[in-house]
Amino acid sequence: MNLSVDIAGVTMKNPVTTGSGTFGSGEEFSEFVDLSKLGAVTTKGVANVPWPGNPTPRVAEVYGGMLNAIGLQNPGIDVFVERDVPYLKKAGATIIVNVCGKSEKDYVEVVERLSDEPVDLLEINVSCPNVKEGGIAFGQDPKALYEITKAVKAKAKQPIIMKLSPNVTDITEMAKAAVDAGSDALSLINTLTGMKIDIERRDFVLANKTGGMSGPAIKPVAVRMVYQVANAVDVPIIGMGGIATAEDALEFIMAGATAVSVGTANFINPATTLEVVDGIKAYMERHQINDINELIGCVK
Amino acid sequence: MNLSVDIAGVTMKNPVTTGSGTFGSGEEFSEFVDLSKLGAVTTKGVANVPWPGNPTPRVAEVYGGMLNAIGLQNPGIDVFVERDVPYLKKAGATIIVNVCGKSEKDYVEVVERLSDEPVDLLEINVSCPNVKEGGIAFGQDPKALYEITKAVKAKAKQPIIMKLSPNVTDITEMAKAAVDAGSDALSLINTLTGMKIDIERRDFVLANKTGGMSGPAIKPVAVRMVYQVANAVDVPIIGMGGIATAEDALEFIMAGATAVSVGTANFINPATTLEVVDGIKAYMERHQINDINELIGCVK
Amino acid sequence: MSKKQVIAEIIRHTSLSDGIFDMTLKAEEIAKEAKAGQFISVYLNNKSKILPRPISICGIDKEAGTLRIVYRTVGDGTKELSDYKEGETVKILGPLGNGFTQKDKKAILIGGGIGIPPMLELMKQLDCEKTAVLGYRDSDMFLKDEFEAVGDVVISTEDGSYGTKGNVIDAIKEQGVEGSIIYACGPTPMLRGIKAYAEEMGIEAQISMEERMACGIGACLACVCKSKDVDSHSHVHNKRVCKDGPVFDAREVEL
Amino acid sequence: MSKKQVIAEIIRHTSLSDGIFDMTLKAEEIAKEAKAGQFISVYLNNKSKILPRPISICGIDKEAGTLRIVYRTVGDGTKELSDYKEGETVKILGPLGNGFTQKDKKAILIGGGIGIPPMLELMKQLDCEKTAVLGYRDSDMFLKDEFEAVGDVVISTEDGSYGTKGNVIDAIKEQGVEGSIIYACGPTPMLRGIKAYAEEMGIEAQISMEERMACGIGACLACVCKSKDVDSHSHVHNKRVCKDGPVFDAREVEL
Ligand SMILES: Cc1cc2nc3c(=O)[nH]c(=O)nc-3n(C[C@H](O)[C@H](O)[C@H](O)COP(=O)(O)OP(=O)(O)OC[C@H]3O[C@@H](n4cnc5c(N)ncnc54)[C@H](O)[C@@H]3O)c2cc1C
Ligand SMILES: Cc1cc2nc3c(=O)[nH]c(=O)nc-3n(C[C@H](O)[C@H](O)[C@H](O)COP(=O)(O)OP(=O)(O)OC[C@H]3O[C@@H](n4cnc5c(N)ncnc54)[C@H](O)[C@@H]3O)c2cc1C
Ligand SMILES: Cc1cc2nc3c(=O)[nH]c(=O)nc-3n(C[C@H](O)[C@H](O)[C@H](O)COP(=O)(O)O)c2cc1C
Ligand SMILES: Cc1cc2nc3c(=O)[nH]c(=O)nc-3n(C[C@H](O)[C@H](O)[C@H](O)COP(=O)(O)O)c2cc1C
Ligand code: FES
Ligand code: FES
Repeated sequence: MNLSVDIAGVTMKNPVTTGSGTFGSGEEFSEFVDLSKLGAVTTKGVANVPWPGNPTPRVAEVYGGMLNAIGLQNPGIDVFVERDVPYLKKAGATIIVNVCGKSEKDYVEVVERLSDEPVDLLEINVSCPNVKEGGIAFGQDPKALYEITKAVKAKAKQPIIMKLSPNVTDITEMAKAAVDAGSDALSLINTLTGMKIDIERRDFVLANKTGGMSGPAIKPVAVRMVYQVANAVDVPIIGMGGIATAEDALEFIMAGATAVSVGTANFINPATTLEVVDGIKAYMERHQINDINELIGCVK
Repeated sequence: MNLSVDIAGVTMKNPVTTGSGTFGSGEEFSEFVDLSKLGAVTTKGVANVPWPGNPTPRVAEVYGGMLNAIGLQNPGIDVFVERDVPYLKKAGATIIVNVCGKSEKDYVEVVERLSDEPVDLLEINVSCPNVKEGGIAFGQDPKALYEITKAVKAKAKQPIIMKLSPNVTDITEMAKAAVDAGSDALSLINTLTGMKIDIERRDFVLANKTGGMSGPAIKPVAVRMVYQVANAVDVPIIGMGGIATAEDALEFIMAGATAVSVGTANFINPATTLEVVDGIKAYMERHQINDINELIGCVK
Repeated sequence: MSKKQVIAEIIRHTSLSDGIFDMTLKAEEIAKEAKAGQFISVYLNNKSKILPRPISICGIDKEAGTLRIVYRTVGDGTKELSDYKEGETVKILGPLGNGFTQKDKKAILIGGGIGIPPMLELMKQLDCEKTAVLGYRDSDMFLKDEFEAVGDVVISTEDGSYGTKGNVIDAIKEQGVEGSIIYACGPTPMLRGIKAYAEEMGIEAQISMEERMACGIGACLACVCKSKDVDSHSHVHNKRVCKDGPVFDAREVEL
Repeated sequence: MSKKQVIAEIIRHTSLSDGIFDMTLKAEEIAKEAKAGQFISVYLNNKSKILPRPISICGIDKEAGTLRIVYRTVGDGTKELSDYKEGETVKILGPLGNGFTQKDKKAILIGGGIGIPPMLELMKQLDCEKTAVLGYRDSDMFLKDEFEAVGDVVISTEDGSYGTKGNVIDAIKEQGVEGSIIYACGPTPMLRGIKAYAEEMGIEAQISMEERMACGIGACLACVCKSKDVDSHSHVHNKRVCKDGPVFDAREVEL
């Protein structure tokens, strides 16, 4: 049975990776998951310099999911290449590095620092607040997305995966902008912007007022967007948003995702990723499917 | 204690109405709810002529919510004014009629037919597929929204409430377009577009492929949008999306909604609306709040 | 007729056969109003699943104030239901739908698979000549004895391990079952066959249909089936299974 | 040290006082590894609530393979937990966090409110001179007897109905409690007071902190507190309560 898939020339031994920011640098989960058994480990977003992130509370529970406003706290690329990349390499993981920044310059700097590192793929998170353009995220304006993609692609040694925000009117327009600018693959979805109010304290639950919603509750929106994008562009997709079981993962694959990420579900069960891999295998056995690639986009 | 609120000059005796399409014409719920005790009854969308709606399956369950693709089946305005309006009037309900159409002409026709009817408010649903403009909903393009609002407002005898789609990049841009064109109030949110795939049959669960997601799972997105809109425009807002309890309703009110609609929760418990009213009263008593208007938008 | 949403205690819960469960609920207000052929909405305790599961009423005991349902585990919801223990409670709404219109005519009651349970209460109530025709997959025949206790029974099995090999129409033909009205519940292909058979024989057939539901009370228009004529409620060719049905005159609906 | 996620049976569940519950869980693998001052993540059966509730370990019985937790019902999650019956199971992850670093010094153990239970296991394990200072709201004093069974106890109550009227620092001063190290758990204002007091006295204070969590294992960066110095893991002024804590040297953190 073949479980391996290809993302822009990189082979993942199975289609399951981790949602950036939900799996730390991989090390935190190594007690629960043999990292070499995952399709890939996608790391927490890393910037050119350390970021302190937002004030707490940074998370809130919502029906069937959660809101987070971590604010992309990260130790910066220096520590990342010294500590986290070697750790993952030694653990035998295929490595997808999630990159964040506040300006084009920030992104490019990180990407250049990674060029000689043993990193397989770069996932570019364009859903963080873009200071340069006055608060409108790169990820919500097709022109800005095109530009940043172009700039990153020009300097990247590894294939790039633009990660799309779901908070848009037309996800296919965004996907096309990224692909036109050279994105080798796409990741979707990032979190839906949400808010929770504590009616007893009459205040926002999150210090940041709004946060990104993730978890099982967002899955139908994510599956819809993956389906739309898969039918609009011709690059591989890493699908995510609420995946907690093999059945969830298979929905994304059948909708058109080549690989999938498990995010928030890691907080419910730290071994979710490997259980999803096993569940996909069991499904394929039961349905006598020899190659996972047969299932990609099979629902039209 | 004052529970009554004002929407564009119309007094609702309390802030609770029903989500269009989830409460039939009101009659179906009359065994469970004294309609005269609601702030208002918002009816199922009605068009100029009967619409057959979409093929079945029209609904699918998703984590913490549901998808629907009813396709705005309705008996047409003739039957509606003969049967449903008199029924609601007799039941003592404040009446909000939800209007749908495929073209500007359709909407205007319905609005004109309602001018001499004892109807209090018109809620204009601009999230149904717009045949005229090639599948892009009026509700996803600020210019189209402006035009349709203008056209409807010109003919409407009752105040109009444009109902906004959440499937947009910037909800405040849509809100401003509607208000600039004369919308007296705003309703939000309609459903989030979602999809569910049956991995055993390897097919879409809904005959229509995609459906509108509603229920508790969408609440954080709805509260966020109500907050954003309340801080961007100066008209009253009817907030909705996942309200099932008084606590949920109060979140919307504190975020800036003058009134709220209970939609999908009517399917979980047909008496939800009145229980929400009672729960709001209990909260106000407990916190010694004499006027519900004090709570509207109190979280900034 | 009045519907109620109540928290009902599970007073009996057993398994009838592989994946078929038999549950008796204390629900006086609903039992009081219920008719054969109606159904209830069963809500799950699992809060991630908000829609109710429609399940037909298999038995009504007005004196004891109880309802009986028999269901098959097909998905997560019914599987969860099957784990509930006696003494626990479950939220239900009912009675829903129209039920069968009982006529004083020689009757054929047809049930196929999980469409068998809804026919049992009717079989008990009908006070006229009647034959039950029950279609099973194989000789694992749940409820058969209870039908036999109240009338004549004819069986078909798909694998031929008991009664007529084939479907219920095969059994009717092979075993010469006669009647001047049919009441039926079962999978759509079976209902289609019955509609054709009733037309051929020129007799009335009341068939109980299924569709995905949300509200269960006629408000959301999720559960429509195609009607032959323009329906007086919808003014289009749609009837609501939850409110106008689930029982329809076979001539009224398109299958 | 190894963390495990297990399905634990509830072997004892009682109420200690109004809204305070005492639960013993069979969880051998976790009990084997657990230290005083660590916590577990408790997952709810209610599927609409996906995040675990962090609850401190109040007792460890390595022989019996059990863990004890004592919690207050403050919201929907802890209320739901309080309904679980003995014999039922609950999913937990642990042991989490660092726990107290036990030193052989005359110790003052301070617990305030629901910060009292985490101090009990430490009180039992410390093999040196020790005094527990427990701060309650009123004379409804849960766990007091159990502390008294293993050492000296000094009490403060907010309403003055027992012991020193005021807070734990008031009690320390009024009742002349002395020691050369403080171990403490309780609300932030109390910890702030202890940090100041320890600085004043020039003694070490290990304080156990709280923050909203998601992963509980150091991966998501939800639960950070401000650290005085740039932290070696985060490279910013943040420490993770779930992994670097919950116990911190009071000098390391800003409150
Ligand atoms: C009027 C009526 C009476 C019924 N009576 C019985 C009965 O007496 N015994 C019995 O075993 N079954 C009966 N059914 C079918 C029963 O409702 C479904 O088997 C059940 O809802 C499946 O739920 P699930 O969560 O296990 O399956 P899932 O497939 O996980 O359910 C997902 C969603 O689809 C809906 N759904 C799935 N299958 C059906 C179906 N066949 N009909 C309607 N909705 C469905 C569920 O309600 C749920 O909303 C009846 C259906 C209807 C409409
Ligand atoms: C390390 C640690 C140890 C703890 N030990 C104990 C203990 O031994 N006994 C005890 O009663 N309580 C303890 N708490 C507090 C306990 O976690 C909360 O009371 C509980 O999570 C509230 O859940 P809820 O669903 O009832 O409240 P809700 O307010 O409905 O919870 C909503 C969300 O906020 C989180 N939350 C709410 N209050 C807190 C809080 N104070 N700290 C962290 N998250 C919170 C919940 O986990 C949940 O995700 C501890 C907290 C931490 C961080
Ligand atoms: C706590 C948390 C932190 C996250 N951090 C990042 C991040 O650093 N970069 C990024 O691209 N996405 C980040 N995400 C988004 C996830 O990678 C994922 O796209 C999203 O959560 C949807 O998937 P899920 O529902 O499986 O969690 C974060 C999500 C969560 C919950
Ligand atoms: C079955 C169903 C039918 C609906 N029909 C309409 C409609 O006709 N017109 C409309 O404006 N909104 C319609 N809606 C949207 C609801 O009015 C509401 O905006 C949405 O469901 C979010 O609220 P909720 O989560 O409380 O259901 C429908 C929703 C559902 C679930
Ligand atoms: S289920 Fe709502 S109309 Fe039938
Ligand atoms: S809760 Fe995730 S890092 Fe602490």
